[in-house]
Amino acid sequence: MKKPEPLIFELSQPGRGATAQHPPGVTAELPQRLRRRSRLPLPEVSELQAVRHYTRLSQMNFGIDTQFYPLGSCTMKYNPRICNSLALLPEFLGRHPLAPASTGQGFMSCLFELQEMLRQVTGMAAVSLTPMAGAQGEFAGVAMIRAYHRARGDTARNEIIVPDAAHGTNPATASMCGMKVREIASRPDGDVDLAALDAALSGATAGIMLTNPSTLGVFERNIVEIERRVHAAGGLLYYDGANLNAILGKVRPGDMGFDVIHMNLHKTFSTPHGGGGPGSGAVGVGPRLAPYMPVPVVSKDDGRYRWLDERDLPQSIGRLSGFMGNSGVLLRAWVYMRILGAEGMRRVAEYSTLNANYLLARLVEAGFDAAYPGRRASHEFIITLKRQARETGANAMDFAKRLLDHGYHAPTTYFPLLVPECLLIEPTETETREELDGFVEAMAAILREAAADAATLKGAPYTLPVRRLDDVRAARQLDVAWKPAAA
Amino acid sequence: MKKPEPLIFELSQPGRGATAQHPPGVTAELPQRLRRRSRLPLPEVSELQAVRHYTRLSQMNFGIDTQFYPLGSCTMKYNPRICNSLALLPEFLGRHPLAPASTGQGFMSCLFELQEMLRQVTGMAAVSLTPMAGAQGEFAGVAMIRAYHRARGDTARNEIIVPDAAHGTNPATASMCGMKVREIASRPDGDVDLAALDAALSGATAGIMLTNPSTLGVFERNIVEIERRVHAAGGLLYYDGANLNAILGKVRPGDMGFDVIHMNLHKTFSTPHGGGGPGSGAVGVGPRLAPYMPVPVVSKDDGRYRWLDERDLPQSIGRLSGFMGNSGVLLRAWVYMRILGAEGMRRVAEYSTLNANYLLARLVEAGFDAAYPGRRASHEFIITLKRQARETGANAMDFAKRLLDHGYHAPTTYFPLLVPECLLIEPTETETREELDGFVEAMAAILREAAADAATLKGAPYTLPVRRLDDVRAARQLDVAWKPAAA
Amino acid sequence: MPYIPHTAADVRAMLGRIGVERIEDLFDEIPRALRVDALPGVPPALSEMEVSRLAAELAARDGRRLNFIGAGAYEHHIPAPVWQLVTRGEIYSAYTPYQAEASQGTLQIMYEYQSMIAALTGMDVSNASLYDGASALAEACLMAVRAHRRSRSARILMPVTVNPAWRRAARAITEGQGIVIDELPYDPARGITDPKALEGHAGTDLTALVVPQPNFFGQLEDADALTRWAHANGALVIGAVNPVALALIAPPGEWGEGGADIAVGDAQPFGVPLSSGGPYVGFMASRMEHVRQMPGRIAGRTVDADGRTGYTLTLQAREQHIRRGKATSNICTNQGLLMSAATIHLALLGPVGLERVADACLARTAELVSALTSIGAIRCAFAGPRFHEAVLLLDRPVAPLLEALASDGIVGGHDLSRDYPELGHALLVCATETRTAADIERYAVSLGRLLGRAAAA
Amino acid sequence: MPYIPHTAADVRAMLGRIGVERIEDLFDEIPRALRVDALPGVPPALSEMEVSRLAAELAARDGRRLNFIGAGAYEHHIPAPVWQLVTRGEIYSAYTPYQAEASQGTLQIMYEYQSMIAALTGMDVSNASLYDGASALAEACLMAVRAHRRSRSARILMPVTVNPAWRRAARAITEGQGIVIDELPYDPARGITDPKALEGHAGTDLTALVVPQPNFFGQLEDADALTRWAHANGALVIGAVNPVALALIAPPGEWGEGGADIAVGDAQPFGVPLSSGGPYVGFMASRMEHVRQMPGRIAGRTVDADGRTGYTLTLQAREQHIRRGKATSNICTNQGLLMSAATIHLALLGPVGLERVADACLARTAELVSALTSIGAIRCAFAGPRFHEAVLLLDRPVAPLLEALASDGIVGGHDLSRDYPELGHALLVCATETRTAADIERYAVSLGRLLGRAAAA
Ligand SMILES: Cc1ncc(COP(=O)(O)O)c(C=O)c1O
Ligand SMILES: Cc1ncc(COP(=O)(O)O)c(C=O)c1O
Repeated sequence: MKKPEPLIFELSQPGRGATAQHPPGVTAELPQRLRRRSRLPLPEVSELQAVRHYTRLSQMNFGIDTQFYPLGSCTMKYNPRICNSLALLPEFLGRHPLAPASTGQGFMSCLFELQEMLRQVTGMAAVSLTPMAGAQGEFAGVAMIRAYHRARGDTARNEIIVPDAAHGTNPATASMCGMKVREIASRPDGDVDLAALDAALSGATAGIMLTNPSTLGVFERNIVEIERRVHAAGGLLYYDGANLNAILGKVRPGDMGFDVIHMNLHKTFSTPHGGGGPGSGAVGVGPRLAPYMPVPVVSKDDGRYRWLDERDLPQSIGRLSGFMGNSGVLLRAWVYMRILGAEGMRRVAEYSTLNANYLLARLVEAGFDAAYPGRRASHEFIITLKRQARETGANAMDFAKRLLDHGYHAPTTYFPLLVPECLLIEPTETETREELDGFVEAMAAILREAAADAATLKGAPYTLPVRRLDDVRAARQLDVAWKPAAA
Repeated sequence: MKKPEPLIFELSQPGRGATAQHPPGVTAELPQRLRRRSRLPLPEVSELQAVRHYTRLSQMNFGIDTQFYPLGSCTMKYNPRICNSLALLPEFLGRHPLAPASTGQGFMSCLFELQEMLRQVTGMAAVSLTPMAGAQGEFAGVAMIRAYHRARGDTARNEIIVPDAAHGTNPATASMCGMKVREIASRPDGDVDLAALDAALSGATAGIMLTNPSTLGVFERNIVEIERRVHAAGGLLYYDGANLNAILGKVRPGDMGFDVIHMNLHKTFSTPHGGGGPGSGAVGVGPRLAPYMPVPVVSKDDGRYRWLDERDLPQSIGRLSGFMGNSGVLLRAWVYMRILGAEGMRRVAEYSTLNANYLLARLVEAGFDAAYPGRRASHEFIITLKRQARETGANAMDFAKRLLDHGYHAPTTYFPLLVPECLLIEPTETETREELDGFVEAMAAILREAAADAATLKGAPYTLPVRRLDDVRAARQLDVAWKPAAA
Repeated sequence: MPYIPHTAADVRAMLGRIGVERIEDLFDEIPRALRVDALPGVPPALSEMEVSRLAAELAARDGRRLNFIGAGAYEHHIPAPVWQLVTRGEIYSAYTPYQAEASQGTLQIMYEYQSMIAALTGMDVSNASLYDGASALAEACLMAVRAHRRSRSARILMPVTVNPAWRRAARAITEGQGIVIDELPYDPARGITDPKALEGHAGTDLTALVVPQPNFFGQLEDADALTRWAHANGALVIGAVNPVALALIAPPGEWGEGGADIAVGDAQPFGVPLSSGGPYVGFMASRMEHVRQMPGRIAGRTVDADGRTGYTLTLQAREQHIRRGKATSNICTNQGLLMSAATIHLALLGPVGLERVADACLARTAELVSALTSIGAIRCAFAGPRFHEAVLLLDRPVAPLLEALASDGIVGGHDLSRDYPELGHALLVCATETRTAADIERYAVSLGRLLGRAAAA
Repeated sequence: MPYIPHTAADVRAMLGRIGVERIEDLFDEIPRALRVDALPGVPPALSEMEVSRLAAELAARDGRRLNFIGAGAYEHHIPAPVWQLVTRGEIYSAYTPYQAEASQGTLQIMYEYQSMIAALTGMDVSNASLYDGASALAEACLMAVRAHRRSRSARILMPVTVNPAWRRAARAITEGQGIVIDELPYDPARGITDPKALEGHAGTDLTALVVPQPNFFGQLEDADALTRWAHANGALVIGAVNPVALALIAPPGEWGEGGADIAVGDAQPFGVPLSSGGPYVGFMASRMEHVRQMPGRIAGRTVDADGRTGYTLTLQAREQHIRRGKATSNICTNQGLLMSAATIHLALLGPVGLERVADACLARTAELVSALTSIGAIRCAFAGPRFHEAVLLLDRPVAPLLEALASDGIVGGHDLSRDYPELGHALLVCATETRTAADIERYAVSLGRLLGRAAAA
C-alpha cells in the first residue's frame, strides 16, 4: 500500500525551499553576458521533505550496519563508529589543506604515524598515502615501475603480466599507464602456472601484478619462485594489496620480495564504503621505487611535520589529486589501527581466516562445491554452482538474489571470471559464528528450493523494495538523468 | 523469511564483548562484604552486533523523519537537525553543571535569551526553564498557586477546576500537589460550560487549569469571561501551554489574564520527542506568582549571567531536578527560536492553523464527521467515527491501525475522552499540502474498506513488523524484564 | 519560510478549499481585543549558518576544561555508536510509542532497558525512565507511601548523606501530599549514616528509609545494616544508587536479607554526556509486588495476532492518560532518548566493560586523593571505603581556589560549604576512568602552585 | 579482542568443524620462511577512550582559524541534515551497489546526483563521481582523446589559469598514454586566457581545449569565445568549472554555440567540508553522444519484474570489472559518500539557495578585495569580473605574512609565488558566504597591523 519513493525532483514545487539554509540575500554584480541563461532545475523542497526522502531512501539499502554482507574481495567488516567521530572533529574538518603546515601539525602527525604503521605491516621501505582508491594506488604503482625502467633507459619494457584471476582494475590500470597486458592462466589448484609465467616473461616485461592471497581465495604457494623468476627477467613485482585481511601480521609483501604494493584502507583498515567510496589506495614501495613515489608525502624533520613535494622528490611520478588524497579516510584508518595495535592486526588475519575456513567447511558439508577443494581458504573462498546450475537451472545470480530475501547480502558473483557460476564469499573477522551459521542455513534452504522449485528462485527477490531489475532495458533505453517536463 | 529481531540478551555469548570500549584494566580494592554477589547479567555482544541490532530496531519505528505523524496534542513537526548539532557542540556537552558560572557564560546566555523570548511569546512576567517536561511544568504551576494562597493565609483553597477535555496530566498534577480535582463539562460546541464553571467556583477554588485552544481543537471563545469569574472567585488561572502552535504571535496567555503557563518546548519549539522524551516544561508566571518560581533561574547582572537559587528566591517552590533541568532541550529550543525569529513564530501559528483547517475541510468532504462542526480548527481538530463504528463495526482503533499500513502514523485515538470514537488530528505546519492530500486519500480508502470489508480492517496492520498486539495479555501475563534462563 | 513548505499557490488553493479569503480569517474566533500582531521582543530570524556561527562562538567562549566534579553527574567515556544511533531519525523523531505496531524499535529498547536496570539493581522490575535521579527519588518516596500498606505516617527517613539537590527536590515534589521527611545525620569520622541516629526512630511508624550508595560524599554506606534495621522497624527501603558502582558493589536487591524495596538513581553515567546539566535519565526499579504503584511508562512483552513476539506499553491503568487524578504520577513525557542511549551504552560495555569502568573509578579516585593530600594542607575528611568521590578538607575557602583552577583549565571539584558548613572548607572531588595519571598530576601541580606548595612527586 | 566477536568456545567449535587444531594451522600454505610473528614497529592497542582523547588533543593543537583560502577547496555552510543523513549506517556502511535490489537507496541517490550535475552544468549526462576535481580533469583529457573521432594528435590545450595542482595531476595521470598537454599563457592585465595565445594553434590537429571557469585566479574567462574558437578549430571543449558559480554564470552547456563537450570539476563545495584536503568528489558530465566513453559508475532508471520503477548500475561494459584492459578507466571505488552528501546538500539549497550562496560569494569577495586593497601597499592583480577569489599583489614576500596571520588566528590566503613567480608577491584570497563583514574587517585590521599600516575604515 506504501507508495514507492518518488524522485526528489517529483517532490518539488516552485517557490518551496529549505529557506533556513539560504544565506542572507545580497545582490552581486555580474555582467549580463556571463550570466546563466537557463533556469536552474534543482528541486525545490522543504527541509523536512529532504530529510524524509533521504531517510527513506537509506532504508532501502543493505549495509554492514544492518546485514551480513559477505561480498568477496570487498571486505565488508564492521566500520567502527569512532573512526567516523574522530575524523569529523571540527578542527580536522575545518582545516584548509593549503593552510600553513604550522597549523596542521596534529593532523600531519596522524598521517605520519599511519605511513609508519603501513610501512611496518607491509615490510616496505616507504609509503605514500596520496592515492584516492585502490585503482589509483595501482596506477601509482605501475607508473612507478614504468618510471623506474625509463630512468634506467630500459624503455622497451612495456608489458605487464596479469594472472587471469586478477581484479579488473589490474589490467585496466596497466592500459591506463600505456602498458600492454599479458594475461597468464592459473592452474586448477589456484596457483599461478609457472610455465605460463616463463612463457610470458621477456625483455619486454615491465612487471607482474599479483594478488596474494589471490582473488581465488588461496595463498600463492610458489611466491618465492615467482619472485625469483620475475626479478631475474628484469621485471618488478606489484602486489595488489586491496585486501590484507588474510596476511596482516602473518606475512609481509616486502618480505615476499615485492617492489610495490597498494593497500585499500577502505577494506583492510575498515573505513566505510559509503555506497561506493571514498577509498584510499596508499602505496608502499621497496628501495628501488622509493624515489618515484607520488607526492605529497608527510615527512618529519626535527619534530616538525611537512609535506614533501616534487621539489623534494624530483623523480616522483607526480601528484594524483588536487591536494593530498582522501585525508578523512586516512584519519579513519589511523584511528582503527591505533585501536587494534600490533596484536589486534594479527588477530584480523587469524579470525578472518578462521571465519572463511569455517564457512567453507560448513557450506561443503551442506552440499556446495569448493572451487579449490583441498586448499585452505584465505580471508575468502569460492564456491561454484556449476553443478547446481546444470541440475536445477538455478544459477549463481538466482542464489544471490534469493539470499537477499533471507536478509543476507549476496557474495560477489561471476568474479573471478575463470570460475563458472561462482560465489566469492568473504565473511570477515567481525561476524559471529551464529551469523555464519544463519547464512549456511539460508544457503541450504535455497539449495533445497532450487531442487524443488527453481522457478520461484529465479523470480527472487520478493521482499525488497523492488523485484529483479531489468538491466538490459537500463542499458538500451538509457535514462540516466531526470529532465524537467517540457513546460 | 527474515527473522524477528531477537533481544540483545539473546545475542549474547559469555566471553564476548565490545572490548574497544573497555578502559585499560586496573585492580581496585574494595572490602569483600561490600561487593556484588550475583553475576551481572548484562549482554555480552560485539560492537557490530550492538550497532546492527539497534540500527535494525530503529528501522521498526515510525518517526517524523520517515512518516507523516499527525498525532494530535503531540505536535509532531519537523525537528530541525541543526538544533541537534548545536546542542551537541563539545563545549556544551562536556561542561559539568556545577562548574563555576564563569566557565558557562556562553551557555547561560543562550538560556537567558530563551527565557526572554518565552516571556515575550507568552506575555508573562518571568520564566523559569527548569521543569523537565510538561507534566513537571504543570506541577510547578499548581505548586506555585498553592504556595501563593498559603502565603496569603488562604489555606482553604484546595480545589483545582479542570474541564473534562483536559489532558490527563492536569488532574494527575492537581492530585500530586495535594489538590482536589473538580471536573467541569464542555458544551457541545466545545467551549467551557459557564454555568458549570460557576457551580464549581467557591472559596475552595485554588485555580483552574485550561488549555486554549483546548484539546478539542477549538479556541475557548469565552476566555475573557472565564478569566473574570475565576479571578473574582479568588482563584488563579493556569494555562496548559503544552502546545502553543496555534497561537504563537497571535494571542498571548498573559494577555488573556492567565497567572501561570507551562510550555512544552518539545512540542511548539520542536525539540525531538525521542520515543518518549526528553522534554522541557518551562513555566511562565504573572507578577503574582513570580516569587514562587522553581529554581534555578538564569539572571543577568552587569552583563554576567548567574543562577538564582533558593537564596535569591526565598519563596520559591524549590528545585525539581538535580541540576537545572533539561539543558540540552533548552539549547535546541533556543536554536529553533533564533532561526524562526518573531516572524517565523507567527508563521507557525498561521500555517499550522491553515493545515489543520484544510485537512478538516477535506476530510469532511471525504465523508467524515467533525466533532465540532462549525468551529474553526486550531492547530488540530477532532473527527468522530461514531457513525462509521455503528454502521460498519470498524472503530477508531481500526482506522488508526489501518493507517499504519498506508504509511501514515495514526492520529491520537480515544482522547479527549468525551468524544466517542475520536481521532485527534494535528498535521503541523511543516507538512506539505501533498502529504495532507495523501492522508485524505488513505482515510477515504479506509472508509470504503470499512463499508466493504470491515473484517480486513479489523485485522490491520498487515505490513508492519508485527500484527495487532495483545495488550490484555501484556497486562495479565506481565513480562517486563528479560531474565537469564536458570542455568 | 523556515521549515514551512507552503507555496503561494498552495495557500491560495487551501484557503479556497476551506472557504476563507485570508489565513487571518482562521483566527476569527479569538476575541479581537486579545489579538497581537507582532512579537517585538523576539529577535529577527537568523539563517542556519548564522545561528551555527553564533552558537559555536558562545560554546568556544565557554571552552573545555579538565573536570574533577561528580556530585551527581559523572563524566564517562561514551562509545561512539551510542549517539550516532540514538540520533537516527527513527529514534530521535518518534513519539512515545502509543501505536505499538509502528514503534517496535522504541518498545523493544524500553524492554531491554528495563531488563538491564533490573539486572543492575537486582530488582524485579524497572520502569522505562523518570526525569532524573532527583525526581526519581521524589517519586520513590511517593510510591513508598502508596505501596506501604500498614504505615500511616507518610514519614521518610532521609540521610543527610543523600545528594542535597535530590533532598531538596524530594521535598519540593512530595510536599503537597503531606509527606514528612526526617533527616538523619552522619558519622563525622566515616561520612556515612550513623546507625545510632536511627535508634530514636525505632518503633515509630515509618514509611521508608532512603539508603544512598555510594553516598554524596562518595563513601560507601553500610547498606546491609541500614536495610536490616528498616525492615525490622517496618519501613520500606529505597536505595538511591550510582548505577556504575553496582557493577562492583552489592545492588539494592542484595541488601540485608530480602533486599531493598525500591531502587532509584540517575542513569546519566550510561551514555549521557554531562551536557551542562541535562537531559539525564532517572531510573526506578522495584520488587514485583509494588509494580502497580510504580510511576512512568513500562513496556511489556506480548504476542501479536499471528502469535509473534512483540512489545507494547503495559499497565497503563497506572498512568495519567487513563487514571487521570488517581494515577501513580503525573509523568507523561519522560527521557526516552536518554533511556535508549543508556541501553546502547550498556550493551556495548557489557558486564566486563562496566566492571572495568567501576574498577577504574575506584582506582583513579584513590590516586587523586593521594595526589592531592600529598600536597600538604589538604586532608581527607572521611575514612572508609569509597567509590569515585571524596571529600577533601582545605585550609582556606574553596570558592576562590575553584575560580583560579578554572582559569588554569581545571574544574576542580564541588564546594561543600553551602550544604555542609560544618565541614569547613570542604571540597568534593571525583575521578572516573576518563581521568589519566597525567590529568591527576596536572591537577595536583596546579593546586599545589595555588596553595603555594609543591605537589609531592 | 576489539571488533572480533569470537569466544574461546566459538574458536574451539569452529576449528573442530574445519578439522584443524590451532588457528595457526590455517596458515600452513604460506612458506614458513616468510611468516612473521609480530609487528614490532606498530604501537600497542589503545581503547576507544584513549584514542579519542589522543585525537581530540591533536585536533585541539591544530585549532581553528578564520579561513580566507579557496584555491580549489571552498568553505561553505553545510546544512546540518547532510552529515546526519549520510552517516546513517545504511548509506555509510554499504558497498558499491552491485546488488541493485538491495541498494535502491544508493542507486536512486546516484540518479538524483547525476540529474543535478547535468542540470547545473547544462550537459546531458553525468557519471556518479570521480575521485576529485584534479583527477576528473585528467580523466576528461583521456576521455576527449577517446571521444574525438578525427583528432590523432592527443593534444590538449591547457591554460595556465587552470589550477596548477590540477594541471600537474592531469599530466601525471595522462602521461602514460602519450597525451601532449600544451599550456596557454594568460593576459597579464585581466588574468584570463589570452585569445591571442590560441592563434598559433589554429589549424593544427587539436583534441581539446580546457576552459577553466572561474579560473584559478578567480577571474571569469570568456568561455563563449574560447569555446567558439575550439569548435571552429575542430577541438572538443572541456569545461573545468566551480559548480557553485554555475548558479549564476553560464554553464558549460551554454558556452559558445553548442556548449562544451565535457564538464568536470570538484563538487566539494556541495556539502563536503574542507577536511584538511579530502575526501572530495570529482564530477564529470558530457553530451549524450560521448556517454560510452565516460569513465566511472552510472546509475540508470529501469523497471523491475513487476514493472515498478527501479535503479541499477548501467553501461557497465565501459568499466574495468567487465572490459578489464579495454575499460574507459581503471576507476572502481569512487566517492559515493560525498556524492550522497552533495546530493542532499543541493536538495536542501535548491535553485534559490544556491543562487544566494553564489551571490554572496561574489559580494563578499568584492568586499574583501576592497578592504584589503584599502590598506595600501596591496593592489589587485587583475581587472575584470571574478567569482570568489582574487589575486592581490603585495610589496613583500607572502609566506612570512601568512605565518604571522596564522598566529593571529587567520588563514590569509594562498601564496602564488611558487606557481606564478612572474606575479611577484602574489596572494590568492577567497571569501564565500561564510565570511561576514566582521571577519573581513578582522582580516584587514590584522594584515594592516602586520604591514605597519592602519586599514581604512
Ligand atoms: C583485489 C582488488 N584489487 C583492486 C581493487 C580496486 O580497489 P578500488 O575499488 O579501491 O579502486 C579491488 C576492489 O574493488 C579489489 O578487490
Ligand atoms: C495538552 C497537554 N498537556 C500536557 C501534556 C503533558 O506534557 P509532557 O508529556 O511533556 O509531560 C501534554 C503532552 O503530552 C499535552 O498534550
